[in-house]
Amino acid sequence: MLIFERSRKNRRNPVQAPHAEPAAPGIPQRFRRRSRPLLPEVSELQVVRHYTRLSQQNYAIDTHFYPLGSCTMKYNPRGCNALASLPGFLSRHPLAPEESHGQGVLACLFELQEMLKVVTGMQGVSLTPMAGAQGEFAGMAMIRAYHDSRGDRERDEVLVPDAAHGTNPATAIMCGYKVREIPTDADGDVDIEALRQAVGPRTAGIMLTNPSTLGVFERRIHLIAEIVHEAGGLLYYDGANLNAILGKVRPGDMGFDVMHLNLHKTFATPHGGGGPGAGPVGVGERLLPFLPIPVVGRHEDGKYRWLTEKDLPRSIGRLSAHMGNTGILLRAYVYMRMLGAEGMERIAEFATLNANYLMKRLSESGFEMAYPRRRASHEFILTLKREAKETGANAMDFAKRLLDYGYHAPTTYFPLLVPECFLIEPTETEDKATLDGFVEAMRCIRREAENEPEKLQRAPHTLPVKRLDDVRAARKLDAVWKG
Amino acid sequence: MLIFERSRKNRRNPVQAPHAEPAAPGIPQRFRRRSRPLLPEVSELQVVRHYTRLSQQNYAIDTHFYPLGSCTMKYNPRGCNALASLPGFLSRHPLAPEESHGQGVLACLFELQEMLKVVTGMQGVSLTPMAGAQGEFAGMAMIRAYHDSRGDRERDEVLVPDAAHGTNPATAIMCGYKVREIPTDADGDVDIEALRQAVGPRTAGIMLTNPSTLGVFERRIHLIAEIVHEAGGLLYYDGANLNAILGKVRPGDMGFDVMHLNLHKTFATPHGGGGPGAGPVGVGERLLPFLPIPVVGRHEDGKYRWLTEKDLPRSIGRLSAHMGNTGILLRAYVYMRMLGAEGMERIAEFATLNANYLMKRLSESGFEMAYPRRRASHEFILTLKREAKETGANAMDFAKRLLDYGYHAPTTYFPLLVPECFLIEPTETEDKATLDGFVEAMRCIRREAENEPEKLQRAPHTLPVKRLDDVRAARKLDAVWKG
Amino acid sequence: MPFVPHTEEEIREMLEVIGVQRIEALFSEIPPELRAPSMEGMLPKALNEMEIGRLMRERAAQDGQPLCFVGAGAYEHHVPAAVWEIATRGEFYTAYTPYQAEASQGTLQLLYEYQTMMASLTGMEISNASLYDGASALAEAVLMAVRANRRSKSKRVLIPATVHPVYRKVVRTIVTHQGIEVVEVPYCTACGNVVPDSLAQYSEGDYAALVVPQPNFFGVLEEVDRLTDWAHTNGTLVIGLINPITAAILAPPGEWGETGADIACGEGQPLGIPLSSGGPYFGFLCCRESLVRQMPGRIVGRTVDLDGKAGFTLTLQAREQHIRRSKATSNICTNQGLMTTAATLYLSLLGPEGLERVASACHDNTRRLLEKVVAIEGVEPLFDGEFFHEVVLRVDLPVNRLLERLAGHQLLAGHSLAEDYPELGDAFLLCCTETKTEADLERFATLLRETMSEMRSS
Amino acid sequence: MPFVPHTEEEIREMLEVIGVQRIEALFSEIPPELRAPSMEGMLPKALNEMEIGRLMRERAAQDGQPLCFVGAGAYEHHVPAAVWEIATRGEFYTAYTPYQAEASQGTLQLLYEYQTMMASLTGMEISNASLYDGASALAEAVLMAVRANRRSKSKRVLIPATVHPVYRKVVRTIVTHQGIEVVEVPYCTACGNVVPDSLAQYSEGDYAALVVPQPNFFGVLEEVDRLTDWAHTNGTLVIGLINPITAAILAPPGEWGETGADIACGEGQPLGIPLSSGGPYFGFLCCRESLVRQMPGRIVGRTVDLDGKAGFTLTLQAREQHIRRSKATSNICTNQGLMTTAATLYLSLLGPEGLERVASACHDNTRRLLEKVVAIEGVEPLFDGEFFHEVVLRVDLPVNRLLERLAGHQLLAGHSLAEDYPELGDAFLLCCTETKTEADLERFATLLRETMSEMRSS
Ligand SMILES: Cc1ncc(COP(=O)(O)O)c(C=O)c1O
Ligand SMILES: Cc1ncc(COP(=O)(O)O)c(C=O)c1O
Repeated sequence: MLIFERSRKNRRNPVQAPHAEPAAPGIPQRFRRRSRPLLPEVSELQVVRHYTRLSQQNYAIDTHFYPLGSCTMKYNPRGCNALASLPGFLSRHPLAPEESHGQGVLACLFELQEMLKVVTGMQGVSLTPMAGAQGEFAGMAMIRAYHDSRGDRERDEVLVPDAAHGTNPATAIMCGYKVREIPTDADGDVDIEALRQAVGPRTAGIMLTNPSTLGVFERRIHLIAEIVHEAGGLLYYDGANLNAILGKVRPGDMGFDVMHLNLHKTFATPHGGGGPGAGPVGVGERLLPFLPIPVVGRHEDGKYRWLTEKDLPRSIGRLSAHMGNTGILLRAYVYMRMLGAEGMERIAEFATLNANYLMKRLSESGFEMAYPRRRASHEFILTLKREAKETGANAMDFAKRLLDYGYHAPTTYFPLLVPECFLIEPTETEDKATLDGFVEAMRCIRREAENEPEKLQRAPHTLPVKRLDDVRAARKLDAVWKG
Repeated sequence: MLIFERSRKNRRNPVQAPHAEPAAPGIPQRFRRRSRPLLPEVSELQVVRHYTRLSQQNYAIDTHFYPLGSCTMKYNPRGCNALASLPGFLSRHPLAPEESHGQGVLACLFELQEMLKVVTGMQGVSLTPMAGAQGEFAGMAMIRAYHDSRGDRERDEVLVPDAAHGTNPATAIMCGYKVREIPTDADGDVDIEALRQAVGPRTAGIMLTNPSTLGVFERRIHLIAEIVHEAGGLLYYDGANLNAILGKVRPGDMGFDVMHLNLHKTFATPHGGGGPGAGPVGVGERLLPFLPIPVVGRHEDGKYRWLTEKDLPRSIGRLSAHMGNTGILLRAYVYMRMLGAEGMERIAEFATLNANYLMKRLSESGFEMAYPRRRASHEFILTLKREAKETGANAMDFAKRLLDYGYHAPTTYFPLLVPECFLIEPTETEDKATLDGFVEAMRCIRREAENEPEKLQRAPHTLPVKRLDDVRAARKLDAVWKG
Repeated sequence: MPFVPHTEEEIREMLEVIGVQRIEALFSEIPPELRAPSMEGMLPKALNEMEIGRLMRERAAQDGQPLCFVGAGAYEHHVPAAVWEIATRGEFYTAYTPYQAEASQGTLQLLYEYQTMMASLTGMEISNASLYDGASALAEAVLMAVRANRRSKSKRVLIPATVHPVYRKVVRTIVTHQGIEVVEVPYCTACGNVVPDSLAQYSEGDYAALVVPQPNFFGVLEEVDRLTDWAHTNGTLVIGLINPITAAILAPPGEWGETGADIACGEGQPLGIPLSSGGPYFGFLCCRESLVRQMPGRIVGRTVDLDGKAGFTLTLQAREQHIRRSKATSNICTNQGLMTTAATLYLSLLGPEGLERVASACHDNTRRLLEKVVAIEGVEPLFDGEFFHEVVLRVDLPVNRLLERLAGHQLLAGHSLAEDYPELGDAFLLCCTETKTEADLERFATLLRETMSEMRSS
Repeated sequence: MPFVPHTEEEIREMLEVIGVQRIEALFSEIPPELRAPSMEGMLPKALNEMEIGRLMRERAAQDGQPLCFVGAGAYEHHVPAAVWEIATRGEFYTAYTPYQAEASQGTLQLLYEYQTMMASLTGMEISNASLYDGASALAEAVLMAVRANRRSKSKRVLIPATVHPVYRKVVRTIVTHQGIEVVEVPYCTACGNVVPDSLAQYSEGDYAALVVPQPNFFGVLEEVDRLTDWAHTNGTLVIGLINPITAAILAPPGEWGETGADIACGEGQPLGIPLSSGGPYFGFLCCRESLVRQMPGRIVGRTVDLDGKAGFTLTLQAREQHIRRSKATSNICTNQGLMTTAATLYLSLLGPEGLERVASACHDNTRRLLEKVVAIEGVEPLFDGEFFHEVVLRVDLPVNRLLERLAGHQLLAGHSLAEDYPELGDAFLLCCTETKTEADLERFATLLRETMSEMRSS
C-alpha cells in the first residue's frame, strides 16, 4: 500500500507544523500555485509505521551478507554515524564564517585530506566531489585543463578498457572526449599490443581500475604507465577498488596522475540505498593547480580556511554549491581515525583473504572461475555459463534464488565481457562462517538447478514480491502515482 | 541462531575496548574470578546484524496495530525520544549538584509534577516509582503509613475487585495486607452489597481502576467512596486506564485519596519490550506527608531542589537509588507539553470514540460483547465463548490467527471473570481504516473457524515460529544457554 | 583488529584451504617494486570509539551554535525527529542501490513515493530519484535541455544573474566541456529580478534553454509566466529552479505561463536535511513525460511480479551509464538516496497543509524582521520587487566588517553580497525560517542597531 | 490534533455507526457531577515539536557537561554508538512485554541471551529478565531469600553498613511491611570493610540472609569467601551485590566460598546505560536453579514450536502477579526491558576480553589518580583495604565546601560521605572510569591542589 493510499483529506499533523496561517498573505495572486500538491495527509504514527515496515523489505549490510562485487558492501560503523551527527556538526550553516564558526569541522576535513594523500601517494587532494562519478569528472576535467594549459589541444581521446565500469566512458564523454575501448586479454590484463596501437597524439589519457573490475591486479601497470605517458597521455585511477590494496600499493606509486576514491566503499560510509557517497580526488604534482575548489588550507597560525578561486586560479572550478557531502566526509574521517595505519593495512589483507578463500571454496565446489590462474584481489568472477547451458538456469536465476537463501546476490552480468558472471566481493568485515554458509547455499542452488530449474527461474519465492517484470516497467512507464 | 553460536574464541572488537591490559595487576589472586564469563566473542557487524534481524521478529507499535487492552499501546512520539536523549540529559550524573548542574532537568521534573496534579486533581505528586506496580506499592505504603500515623493499626485488609489487575492484590500483599476480593455485577460494576458487607474496621482501603479493566466506567464511584471512607478506609486509584478519562473526570474528584499513573500508557512513553515505564503517585491532602522521596521542590528564589527525608520526615522513604526512571519522565514531559490542555482532553475523546466504534462494528459483525448494555470506555471486552463452543477454536486460537493477519492480538483471558475474552483497546492514535481492517480480519477468522478450525488451532503460520509449547518451557526449564 | 572478525585460528584454516602460508602471499602478483612503504608513522595513531568520540565532540562544540539568519541556498528548518530516526534504520542506511529489486522493495517503493511527491510539488509529470545537489542538478538540467531541444541547433543557454552565483559557477564547470555556452541575462538593480521585456534582445539568438529561478537568489519573485511564455515562443526550453518549500505556496514550474516549464530542478535540502556545513543534500529533477528519455539519474517504475502483484523496480536503465556507458544521459551512479528517504519522510510528516504553514511562517518571519530592521538608521531594503522569505538589505557601513562583528556576538546576520554583486554596494542577503521566534527577531534587531552605532562611533 | 488521525468526515462516519451525535455522548455514563473542569489555562500552552525542541535543548545545555569523577552506584562508561542505535529501533522500543511469544521472538531471544550473559557474569545458574534498578533488586533479593530460606525461621537479614546507604534505605522501604527486620553489620573504619571474624556475634541469631557487596560502597573489596562460608555454616543464604563491570575481573558470587552465593544482584547501569540523572537503569537478579520458583520477575525459556523448531517464551509465569495474583513472588509487572536490550548489545560488543579491559582501565585510572592526589597536602586515602576502581579520600578541609568549589570549576570530584558516614570526617568517594585520560587526571589533581590552597589562604 502506498502512503498516498493511507491519506485522508484534511488530516493534519499539527505537532510538526508551525502555527502560522498557511496563506502567506501579501503574495500577489499571480505568483501563487493553483492546486495543492499531492502530498499524503497522514498521522505521524502512519508515517512511522509505513516506512518502518517498508524498510524491513530491504536487504542491507545490517541484515544480510551482501557480496556485491565492485561495491564493497562492508560494515558501516555506527560510531561514524553517531559522531558525524553531533548537533554541532549538523546545525552548522555552510556559509558560517570559517574562522569564528568553522575551525572544528575544517580541522577534520584538513586532516582527512592529509590522510588521503598518505594512503594514495598523491600530492594533493580535494574532497569536494560528491560520488565516484563526480570524482571521475573532476579528474578528467583536470586532465583536460592540464593539456589545455600546455596548448596541447589535439588530444580528444580517452582510452578505457572494455571491462571498465560504465561511469568511466560516460565521464569521458561528459568531459568532451571520445572513448576508445581497449580489450582485455585472457588473463584479465590489459591487452598491451592493443594499447600500443591505440595510443598516440590524440590520447588525452587512460582510465584504469587496479585491481580491475575483473578482480585481478594489472601486473604490467608500470609498462602501461610508460606507454601512455610516453604518448603524452595521463593516467586516471578509478579508486573504486582501493579496498583491495590499501597500504599495499599506492596509485601514486603505480604511475597514476590523478584518481578518485569512493569513501562509500573503501572508507565504509553507508550506501544509503543509493547514496550519498563521496568521491575525493587526488592528484600528482602536475595536476595540483587544477584541483576542484574548495580545498581546506592551513594558515601559518594553524587556522584553517577554504581555498577558493583566489588561491587556485587555475582550478577546474566548483562542483557543488558548498563542500560536497561534508557529513559523509566526517564519517570517513572518523573511520580512518579508528583504523590508524595498521588497521588500514589490514583492510586489504583480510578483504583479499576472504576473497581468495571464497574463490577457492567455490572453485573446489565445482564452480568455474573466469580467471582461474589468477589470485583474487578483493573480488573475483565466477561464470555460470556451464550451468546456464546445462540446466537452463542462468546467472540471474541463481542470483534471485540466493535471495531466498538469505544472501544478497553478487553483481551479475558485469563486467560485460564474462558471460553469465557473478562478481563476488565479500569484504574484510565478514566472518568465515558467513562465507562457508554462502558456499553451501551456492551448492544447494546448483543442485536445485539440476533437478528443478524452474524453482530458480521463478525465484525469489520468499520475498515480498516474486520476480518482477522489468520489461513492462519500461514499456508502460509508471513512475509517478496518479491516484 | 544464538549470538553465542556466532562466537569464536579470541575474536575481539578492539574499537570498543580501552587500551588497558585486561589483567588489572595488583588485585590479589583470592579476589579474582577463575573462569571467563560466557560472553559472545563477535564482531561489531555480527552484533548489529544479529540484533537488527532479531528486532524484525517483533511486532511493535511502530510496525503493527496493537490493540492490547489495559496496555494502551499508542504512538510513542519520536520527538520524545530524541529530546530526552539530548547529550546534556544523558550524561548528567544523578549525584551532580542540583544547584550548579541540575536546574535544567529539575525544572522539567517540577513542571511535570505540577501538570500531573492538574490532570489528576491530586494535591501532591512524587515521580519516583519506576512502574505502575511500584506506584501501587508506594500508594498502599502511604495508606498504611497514614493509618499507622493515627494509631489505627487494626486495619489489615485491602479490598480488590475480582476484575482487578494482578498487580493490585500482589501489591497489597507486599505491603503486608490481606486481600479481600469484591465481586462484580452483571453490568461490570462493583457489587455494592458485597462491598457493604466487606468493609469494616479491618478495611485499610480499596484498590480500584475506573474505568475498570472490564472497559466500563464505574458509575457509583461516589457511593463506593462514601462506603469505604465511612468505614475508615482509603481509596486507591489504579491509573492504568487514565487514558479513557483524561480531562473528563479526575481521580481526585471521584473521591480517591491516592493513585498512580502509568506514564508508559497514558503519556505515551514506550514499552520497550517490557519496560521501563514510570509510575508517579498522586495524593490528596491527607497523604501529602507520606509521599515517597525524592520530590522536586522550588525555592522562593525559583531554584529547584530535591526534597528528601529532611523535608518530608514522614515519607514512606525511597524506592530507588536515585529519581526513578528520569529519562522516561522527560519523555512524558515532552509529550504533555506537546499536547497542552486541549490535546490532552482529546486523548480521552478519541480513545473512547475508537473503542466504541470498534465495539459497535464487531458487535454488528456478530461478535458477542461481555457488557453489551454498556458504553465502552477506551476499551471493551468481547467474549468468544460461543465460537469456542461451536467451532473448537478458542480465544487463544483467534489471537494467534490474528497475528497472521498482521495484527497484534488483544489481551486474552483477562480479566479472568469473562470466559474466552478479548480485551480490546485501540487507542486514539489509530485511524479508522485500521479499525475497519481489524474488523474485517476478525470476520475472516471467524469464517475460518467455522470451516477449518485447525487452521486457527495451529496458528500462527506466517511468523518466525509456529505455536510454541509453553508447557514444555516450564517443565524442562531452559533459561540459560549451556553451550 | 578493528572491524575484522577473523581469529588466528580461522586465518590459519583459511590459508590452508587457499594453500598458502601467509596472507602476504596473496599479494604475490603485485610487482615488488610497487609495494608501498608502511604507513605507520604517517597516519595518526588508531583511536578507539571512545577516544574519537571525545575528539569529535570537542570539534563539534568548537564551531558554536550561533543564531543563524543566513539562507542563500541552505536553510535551517525544523526537522521532525521521526525523519532521521527512521532514515538511519540500518535497512535504509546500509542498503546499496536497489538493483536487486525483489530484495529492495522498501527503498524502491519509497522512491516511487518520493517521485510522486516531487512531481506534484513541481507540477511536473516525472521525477528522477535524485541528483547530487541543487547546483549540479541545474547543470544536469542544462545538459538535458540541450539534448532535448530538437528545435534549437545552438548549444547556448540563458541563465539570469539572479541565479545563485555558485550555481552558475558549477554549471560552467560541468557543461563547458561539451561545448555549451552560458549566456548571462542581466537583472534590474532596482527591482532585483529579470525584466521580461529585456529578453527581447535574445529573441533572434536560438537558445536551447532559459533558466528561471523562483524565488531568485535575492529572494525576489521573477515574472515566471512572462519569462516562460517568451521562451516557448522562441523555441527555448524552460528550466525552473525552485526552492521546494516555497513551492507549497508559489506556482510550481508546471503551472508557469501557457504551458508550464519543461524541466524543474533545485536543491532538496530544505525538505528535512540538516545544514551540515553544506552536505549531503540532494538535487531534484523533474520534467515533462515527453522528455523522460533525456532524464539523467535513476527512475523507479511500478510494475507487476509473476503473480501479477504490484512491485517496484529501477526502470529506463538504458539511459544510464551502467547499461549505456558512453551513450548514457549522464555519468551519475551513486546519488543521494538516503537524503530522498529523509525528504519523503519529511513531506509525509508535514503534508500539504504543514508544508504551506512552513513556507508561510518563513515569509511572515522575514517580513516581521524586515519591519524591525528598516527602522534602524542606515538600513534599507535594496529591491522593490516582491520577495519570498529572503530579502536583500543595504547598510551604510562596510558590510563584511559589520557581519563579522555580529558573528562575534553569535549572530550570523546574513550573507554578504559584496563579492558576487559588487554593483550592489554594502548589501547582504537575510533569511528567516519558521525556526525563529519573536525574541530571536528582537535580538537580531537589537544587535544590529547596537553594532552599527558602535561601528559608527568607533 | 496532535497524534490523533481522525478527520472531521471520519468522525462523522464513526459517530453515525455508533449511533450518537457527538463524541461527548460517549461519556454519558459518567455522572455529570463528576465531570472535570476544563484544563485550559491550568496547563501550559501546547508547543509543537520545534518549540519544545528548543526548550529542551536549552534545559539540557543548562546543566553543563562537567568532568565527572563521581561514581557511588552510577558510572560514566563509554557506550558504543551501536548500542542505542539498535536498542531504539522501533521494533524493540515500541513493543510490549512479549506475551504473544510468536510475535515477539526478537525480544524473547534477546532476553534469553541476556539471561545467559548475566548468569555467567555472576557465576549463577539462572537470571531473570530484569528488575527496576540495583536498589530495588536488592530489596527483592532480600524478600526472595526470606521466602526461600526454609531452614531459617526468622525474618531477619544482615546487611553490612558497607552497602550503598540509599540501597539500605530502599530495602527498608520495601521489605519492612512484610515484617522483615534488617540488621546492620558494622565495618572496620580502618580497612573499610567487614571484618569476617566480627560476624561471630551473629552466629547464634538465625538470620535468613546476609548481603555481601563486592566491591562495597567504598570501593573496598570484602572478604567474600569467608563471609559466604560463615553464612552457609549458619544456615544463612548469601546475596551477592556486585557491579557487573568489576565482575569481569573479580570472582563472581557463584564462585564465593565453598559453594558460592545463593543469589546475586546489582545495578546494571554500567553495562551500556547512560547516567541520565539516575534512570532508567535496570536491576539484575540471578540465583541457583533450586531457588528459581522464588524468583521475582519475568524469565524467558527456550522451548519448541509445533514443528519442533526452537523458540522462546515467557516461562514459570505462575510465579507472577498476572497469573498468581496475591500469591505472586512480587508485584513487578513492567520491568526495564529496553535497558536489558542495551546491556545485551553492550556485552556482545565488548565480549569477555573487552569487558575485562574496561574494568582494568577503570582500576588503573583510579590508581593513577590516587597516586597524584595523595601527593597533595591534606589529602589521604582513608582505608587500607584493597579497592577496585573507587576509593575514599580524606581531606583536611570541610569536604562539602571543597566539592562545591570544585563543581564551580566544572569538576565533580566525588561524592561526599559527610551525610551518610559522619564518623569518617571530611571524606569523599572518588571514582575513575575508562573514560578518563591522563590530561583529565592531571586536571583533577591541579584543580584540587589549587582549590585547597585557595581555601586555606582565604
Ligand atoms: C569500478 C567503479 N568505478 C566507478 C564507480 C562510480 O562510483 P560512484 O557510484 O560513487 O559514482 C563505481 C561504483 O559503483 C565502481 O564500482
Ligand atoms: C490495570 C493495570 N494496573 C496496573 C498495572 C501495572 O503497571 P506496571 O506494568 O507499569 O507495573 C497494569 C499494567 O499492565 C495495568 O494494566
